[in-house]
Amino acid sequence: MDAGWSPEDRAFRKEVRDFTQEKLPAAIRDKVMSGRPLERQDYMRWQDILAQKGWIAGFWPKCHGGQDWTASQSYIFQEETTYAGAPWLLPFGVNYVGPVIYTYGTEEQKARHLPGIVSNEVFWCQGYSEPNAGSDLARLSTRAHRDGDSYIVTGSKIWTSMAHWADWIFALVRTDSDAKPQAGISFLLIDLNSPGITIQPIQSIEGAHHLNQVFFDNVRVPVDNRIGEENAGWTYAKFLLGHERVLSAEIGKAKRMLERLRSLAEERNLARDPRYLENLARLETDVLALEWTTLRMLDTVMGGTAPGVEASMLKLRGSTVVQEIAEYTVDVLGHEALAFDPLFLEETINDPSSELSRNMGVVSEFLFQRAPTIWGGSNEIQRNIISKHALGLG
Amino acid sequence: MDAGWSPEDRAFRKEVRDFTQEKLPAAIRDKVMSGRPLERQDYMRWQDILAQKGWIAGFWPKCHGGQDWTASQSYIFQEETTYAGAPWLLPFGVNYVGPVIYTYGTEEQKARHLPGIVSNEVFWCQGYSEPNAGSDLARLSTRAHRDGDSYIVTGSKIWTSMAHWADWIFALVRTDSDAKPQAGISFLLIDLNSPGITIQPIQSIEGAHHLNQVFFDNVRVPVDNRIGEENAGWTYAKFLLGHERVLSAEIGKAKRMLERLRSLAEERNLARDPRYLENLARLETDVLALEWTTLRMLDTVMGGTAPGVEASMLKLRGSTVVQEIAEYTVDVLGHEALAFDPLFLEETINDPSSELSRNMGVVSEFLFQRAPTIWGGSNEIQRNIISKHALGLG
Amino acid sequence: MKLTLTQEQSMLADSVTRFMTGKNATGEEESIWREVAELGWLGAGVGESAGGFGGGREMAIVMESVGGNELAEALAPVFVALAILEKSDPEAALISRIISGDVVACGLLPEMAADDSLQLEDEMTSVSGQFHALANVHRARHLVLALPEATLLLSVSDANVHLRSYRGMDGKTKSDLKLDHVALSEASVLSKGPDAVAALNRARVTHAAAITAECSGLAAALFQYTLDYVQQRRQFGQPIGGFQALQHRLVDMFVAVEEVQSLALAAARAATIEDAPESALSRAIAGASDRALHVAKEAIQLHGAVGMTEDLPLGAGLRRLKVLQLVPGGAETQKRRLLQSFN
Amino acid sequence: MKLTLTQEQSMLADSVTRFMTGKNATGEEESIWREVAELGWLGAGVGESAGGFGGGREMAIVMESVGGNELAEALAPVFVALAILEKSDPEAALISRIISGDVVACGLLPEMAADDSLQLEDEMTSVSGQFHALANVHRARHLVLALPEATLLLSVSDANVHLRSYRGMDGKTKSDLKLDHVALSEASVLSKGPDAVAALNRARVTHAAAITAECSGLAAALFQYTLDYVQQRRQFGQPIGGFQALQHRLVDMFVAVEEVQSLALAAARAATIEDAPESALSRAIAGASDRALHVAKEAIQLHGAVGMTEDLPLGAGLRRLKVLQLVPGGAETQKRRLLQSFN
Repeated sequence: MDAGWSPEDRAFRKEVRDFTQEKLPAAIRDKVMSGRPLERQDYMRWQDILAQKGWIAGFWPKCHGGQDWTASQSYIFQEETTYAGAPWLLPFGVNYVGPVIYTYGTEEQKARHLPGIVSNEVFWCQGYSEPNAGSDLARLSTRAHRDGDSYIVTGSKIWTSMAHWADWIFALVRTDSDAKPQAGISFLLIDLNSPGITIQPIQSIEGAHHLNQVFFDNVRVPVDNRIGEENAGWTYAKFLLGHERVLSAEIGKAKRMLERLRSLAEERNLARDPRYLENLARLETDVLALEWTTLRMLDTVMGGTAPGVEASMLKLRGSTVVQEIAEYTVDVLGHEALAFDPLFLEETINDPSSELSRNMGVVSEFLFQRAPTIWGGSNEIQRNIISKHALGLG
Repeated sequence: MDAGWSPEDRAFRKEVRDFTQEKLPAAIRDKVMSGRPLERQDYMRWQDILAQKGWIAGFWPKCHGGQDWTASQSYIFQEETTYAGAPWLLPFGVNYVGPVIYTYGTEEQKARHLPGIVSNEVFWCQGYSEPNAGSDLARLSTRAHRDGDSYIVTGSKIWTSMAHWADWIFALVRTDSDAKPQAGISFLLIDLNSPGITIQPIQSIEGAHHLNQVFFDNVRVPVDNRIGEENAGWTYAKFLLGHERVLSAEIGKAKRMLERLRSLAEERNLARDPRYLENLARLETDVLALEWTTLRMLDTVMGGTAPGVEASMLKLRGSTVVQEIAEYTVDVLGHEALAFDPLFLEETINDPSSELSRNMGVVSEFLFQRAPTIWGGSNEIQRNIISKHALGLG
Repeated sequence: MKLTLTQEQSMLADSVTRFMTGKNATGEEESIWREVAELGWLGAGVGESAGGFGGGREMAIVMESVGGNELAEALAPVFVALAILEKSDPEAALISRIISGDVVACGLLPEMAADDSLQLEDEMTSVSGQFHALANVHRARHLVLALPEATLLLSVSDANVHLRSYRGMDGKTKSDLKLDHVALSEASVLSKGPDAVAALNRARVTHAAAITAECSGLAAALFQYTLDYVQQRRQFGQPIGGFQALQHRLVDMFVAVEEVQSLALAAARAATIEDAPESALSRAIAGASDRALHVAKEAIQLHGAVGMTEDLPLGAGLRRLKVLQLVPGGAETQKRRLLQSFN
Repeated sequence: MKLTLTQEQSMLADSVTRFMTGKNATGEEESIWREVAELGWLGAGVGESAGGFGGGREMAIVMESVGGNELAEALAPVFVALAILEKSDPEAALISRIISGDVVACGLLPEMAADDSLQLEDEMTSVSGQFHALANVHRARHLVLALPEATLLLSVSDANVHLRSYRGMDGKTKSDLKLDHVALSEASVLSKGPDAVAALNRARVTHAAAITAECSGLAAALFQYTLDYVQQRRQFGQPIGGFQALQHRLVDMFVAVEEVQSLALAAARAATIEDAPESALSRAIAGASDRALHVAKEAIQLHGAVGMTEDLPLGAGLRRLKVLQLVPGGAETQKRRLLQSFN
């Protein structure tokens, strides 16, 4: 169907498609396509390729190293690269802290941090959640008190994706314990090599290690590493959450997964099986609806309106649809899915040549895809947001 | 499968089955089986047959005209008669007001009202809901003030099933407006022939007229018609609601509807259609689960424990399962279901001989079955009850 | 991208809504059909070269309002007829007579026929077939059939065309149609071969855009009734819209409505191109129907007892959506077709 | 009615639970298997005349606790073997050696075999077939096959029995098994004709009772974890169990758990009679699996991020339930069988 793309957009789509086809390393593509977990070097290798092309931070202003991409270009870039099997473009630097720095940072902060993101030299991670502050971020208790030109930070952050690979962390810390929960929070940039930081791995149910708990024990952070005003961190955090959600509908990924589903089903002679066809039709319909909802939102953004709760809606549906495709793919494998123990994912076999574990990626992904309905503001929180802001209910 | 029925229960089941097969008039059975709405005389004719056998109020104590049935006998009676196509045994007298009268009524009230229920001579209806008090019964505003030996009742009751056929109504009225909402309510028995009562029909979405709004304009009700204490009506009302819910899992009806579904599908050569078989398997599994949940609850009751939230669970699931069977039956009819306009249900055609409208009962029932998830405490209210009383949550 | 409405399209939407507002047009009436025709809405189905002012999107705007206001008149079959005629011969005089309301013509697709009954016979000199529960055919003078082999224009007055009409579940007149070896003259075969295939594709796209738009209008209206109701209805000391369990269900209804609108847009956009994949059209119809039905059932449930009465248009909405699901060519037909396509 | 547990049954339930409590038995270990055998639990699978103390209900009690405590040892195939042997010859010496743990035997049903591969050949003098992802077969000395034509007792050490073992999604050892023209002596054919059919029926009932009981124990445990968690976890100034939207979802989980228990009871009761309809057994397995999986997914979702970690046994529960769904003979197999039965 035709969404009325402009000639420029069509040309850009072709450019991205050709570039990805030419440059994406086959080994990385294979891992992504099969669902096997990526290592640090896999992410970095692809992002280095993008950095060379200047496409790491395409939607940033040119003055900061971006390409001034329109919203539709960002969408096309994401859809095409993801569909082709490129790794998830890690958002912590590019999508999260980068825009915060160029919007609210000092000139010194911009000069120090933005180039490392654009060149893919610095690996960032995000320090928001805490053991007692999950959906309710305002209750966080990691404290920072002033000591001369420094803050002394003590506490811990949890669910910190890829902290064990990262160079820097951006973190929300409490700088005023007497203020109301959302006041009294500051936004700090912290070098993970600072003394007093320890990182403890958390094993996920699909067997991978991507989550961590990061402990801060009297960690000294220069006051110059604070973004904006002291105690105004909530403002920057909300700005960031807005950016996070816009990107969350993963059309390219859903389409890629549907294709894998179809080919796995065909290999197993299910192409005419009515139960399979009925499930496939339902999932394809869900993806069609998600795609056109995304396009409508993109059209609104292109028309100059900032996305509002529509972003929550895409998060809600996108995470659910991808989750269902991932599960049904395992169902289509049937008993072949059973020949793999996810808890030994990283230790033993990350080796697709073993016949018995050739479907390990599908199994691992089924389990991992329980996460997107939880992270980035759980789907329950998204429903609260939509209820309040789109429906005008409490 | 075998639920371990006692020899006495097995013998009783056979007695009920044989009796129903012999005595249930074919014309009534046909209406029930096809889903066409029944008229007053249909209900009364079958209930007269039961009354003659002494089976109208089998679970009542013998001293009040019942048979002292055990819980399993009541269950067997309900399952067998319903499965065989007997009309719904109207609960307003037998299940609702009757037990209230013999539990809380005066000797005079018992003598005056119980025999008419047991003999099926008096048709009762229920005056609980009001336009502004649906799920929230305690907010009702129909008022009764004392005038000598009488109350003067003014206000209105809504969703009063079959009020247009009834002789008497039992109603909750407010006798003290200063008390807290649940206090200040009294439970009155009101003769529908009293001056000042008007009954206005409400048309339902399946085209039938069974609901009414009953208006009270300075209706004089003798104080002797009050059950129990003034302002203590809430106690009797809750007692009654407990009785209402025990009966709500309709195993016999669900099984009867599944059988009709199978035979309609076979007539249409769908018996090997995989979509049909998958839906049928799902619905049959739901009925199997509902049946054994009901049996477990019955076993508990037989063991002397009063049913608690289990009754809410049966209401929740029973109403949902029957609703889904009713809808899927229409889907199996396909275009044949379209040849009937429910809004003309009562006016024109209640005539199964018309070829085009031979499936009218199925269509009418599909629409009518949207109601059971609403009435008798909506399923949302049932979830609140289970959450509070079974899960210990707020 | 051009997904938002143009100025002309917005004006059309406004004018249709203005006409509907306050008008009780939920019963079929000859006078309302005339009025609709006089307002020129049927011209939304064809382009300027054929005497209209529209295309897929304009037709969808009209159909969305038809759904949202539960207009009883069945415009979709006429839009399908117009689409077939425009594709076959944009200058045909019949087109302007249909747009003006002088003549009613209904378009028929192969998948609307009872199983395997639609057959071209005797070297394309006659046609037979059976159809059930067709809308608006009782008013029609012509039937326009898009078959893959040929595009046909039949007269309802032909002695071998048999019609039986009755009231349907949605309160609209339905007709069973039997074509019993209806002879085909040269004039009645509008096109053959690739041109016929192109006309059939065009008819399918139009049909999909019309049905999904109607679902979209209906679902949005039923949702809005419910949202208004929960804000005004008080229980336990607050509007019931304050209860979180209901809020989350309303959110799921809202999302469903948005997705119906998205699927309807996809179908309407398909009407502007030649190569829309059939399976995507089937998915759009099936998905729009499933979601709209969910909204209708939730609308009744969340209204409680009053939702079960004819005092509100919720039951009518449910009945109408059930018809769009079960009518030949509707959602169930499309789901069956998806089980037969293998890519 | 006798649906509640007898005093002996309650004592069995208590003793099994006592053994499990505090024991970490979520990894397969030879020593735990021995301990289970020494405690005599395998005797719950057969009646006193066969040297046991149980029947369908007693076995279900053990299996429910196996599920609820996520015990890694796979008892179900052994219970199926015992059921077949008891039906064939209640006095067989092998039964007591299995109960005591001296010997492991696993029971196999035709529906566990890969499509159409299970065949009796050469006038019942040999058997061939392929099986995937069998539990506990790596420990077995004997295989007990219930076929409609004959009941077979095979030795795993036969040169034509090929086994390949590996770790499965649920962390348990799984085996692929190939029977390649395994010769049948007179001693290896335990029964034929109607007796074989009766043994197969008995095996199916036992299999259904075991799987549904395991689902029941798992679902109840996962629900209880979640109920405890929402009462203790605070967000936005209150326990998250105070939020009505979560309450209603917990209620639906609770109802699902109750229904799994009901279906498990139906299957266990079927083990006490001869004529349990096969389709009801298939429905019980499919329904228990669907409901338990729903509970497992909701348990993870309502726990939030911590539900995604191996710090809690939720992921393990989901993996285990997914195995019960996909393993040959499990829920998916039963759903396919229901599509083939026509009454």
